[in-house]
Amino acid sequence: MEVEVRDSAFDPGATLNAFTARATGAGAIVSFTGITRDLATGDLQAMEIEHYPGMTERALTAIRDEAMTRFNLVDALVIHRYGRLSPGETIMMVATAAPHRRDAFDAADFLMDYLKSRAPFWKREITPDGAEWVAAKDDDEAALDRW
Amino acid sequence: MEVEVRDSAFDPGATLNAFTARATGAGAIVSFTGITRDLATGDLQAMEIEHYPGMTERALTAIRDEAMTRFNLVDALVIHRYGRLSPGETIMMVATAAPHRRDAFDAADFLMDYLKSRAPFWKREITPDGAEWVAAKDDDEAALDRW
Amino acid sequence: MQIRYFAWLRERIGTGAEEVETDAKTVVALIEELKTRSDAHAFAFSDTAAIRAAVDQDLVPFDAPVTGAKEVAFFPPMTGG
Amino acid sequence: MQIRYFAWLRERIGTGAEEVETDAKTVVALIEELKTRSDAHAFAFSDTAAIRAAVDQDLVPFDAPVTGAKEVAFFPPMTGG
Repeated sequence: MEVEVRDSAFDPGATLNAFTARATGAGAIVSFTGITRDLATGDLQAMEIEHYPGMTERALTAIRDEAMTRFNLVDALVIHRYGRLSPGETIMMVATAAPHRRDAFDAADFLMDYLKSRAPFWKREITPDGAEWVAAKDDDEAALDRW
Repeated sequence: MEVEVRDSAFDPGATLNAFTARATGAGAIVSFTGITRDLATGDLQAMEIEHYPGMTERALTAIRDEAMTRFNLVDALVIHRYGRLSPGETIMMVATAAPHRRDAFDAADFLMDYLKSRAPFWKREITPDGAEWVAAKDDDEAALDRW
Repeated sequence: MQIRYFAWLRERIGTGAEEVETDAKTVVALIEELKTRSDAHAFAFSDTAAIRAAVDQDLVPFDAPVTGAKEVAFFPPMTGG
Repeated sequence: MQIRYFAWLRERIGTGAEEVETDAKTVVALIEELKTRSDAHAFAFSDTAAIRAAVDQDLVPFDAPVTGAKEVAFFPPMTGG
């Protein structure tokens, strides 16, 4: 499965091993996992992730296909959760498999940059003071200019 | 364990999960795994990796420490095998944990570039025609100029 | 035409989806029309720099056509990853 | 002083380690001395551009001092990763 949008937890290590096992001809595998961090104030109770069913799958598939076209890859994978997550839980994962390491690194980096600003997910932080939508970073939009 | 030189196989997925579990405060985890690729001719029987016991651990520790200094990391890990490997086996792995994704990506990239040209490992390809030492690539040496 | 709202746009408008009849030809014309529906709409759309739009589930610029679209969605900049 | 060889240097010289008495002050002077030990040594060290050196397990340039070193190693460019 190249793109997966899910509300339940998944096992990044098992995912990495399964991805690697089927990446015949790859010499380099890169994975990125995003973890729900606690806030600087230390009082994050949960992270809620809203998404746009239908468009999310479309957008992730388009981003993944673009990576397959731009880089010399054997395979690429994107998994992203939605719903309520606790601090320390894995939010999402990308993995890339390539003959050579430069393509594997660049493709994972590319996938992350596009996913941050082009996939319809919205994060909300829940603390004892209430719920607050996470603001998009100008940096994230600017990161797309690299590609 | 931040640096490990070993002759037996290891489980990249389990390693990634254990590394992530102890990377408190990290929001971004990047892993790189290197896989023994078959040759273009399709007749690789084994890859033999020689190393310089003592210096290898020293060099990997120095490279890992340098990454911890240069980038804003929570943790970094390097595992490298030596001895005889079959095609498809995992040769090595680096993992980085950082508050933010740019540091995690750059540090993993940095670790790989230095490891390629500064850690005392030498690969030899075994085919039905005999054994041949893998030549270092000029690209690998040039890659260090980026940092 | 089905209009969908996400994140704080959904909260400000008070619904995630509504059906509208419109002759608007572009996203920006549609926004101007939607702003007249209620004070909540006007407030939600007051800062268009903070809003993104998708027509039939494709992200588009504000001058994109909406004629014939089944679904137009509005939401803040995305914060995935 | 313990001299160590790896990969094709080890194969060409026919041993992974040998003990030598030397007054050489630098890596490059030590190489010149080692080349006189046998035809195999001379052959192994014939292309110094393809050789790297470590003094007491630290990678060093050829003009580095070897005085007082316990172990000097020679090997081809590394191919880890």
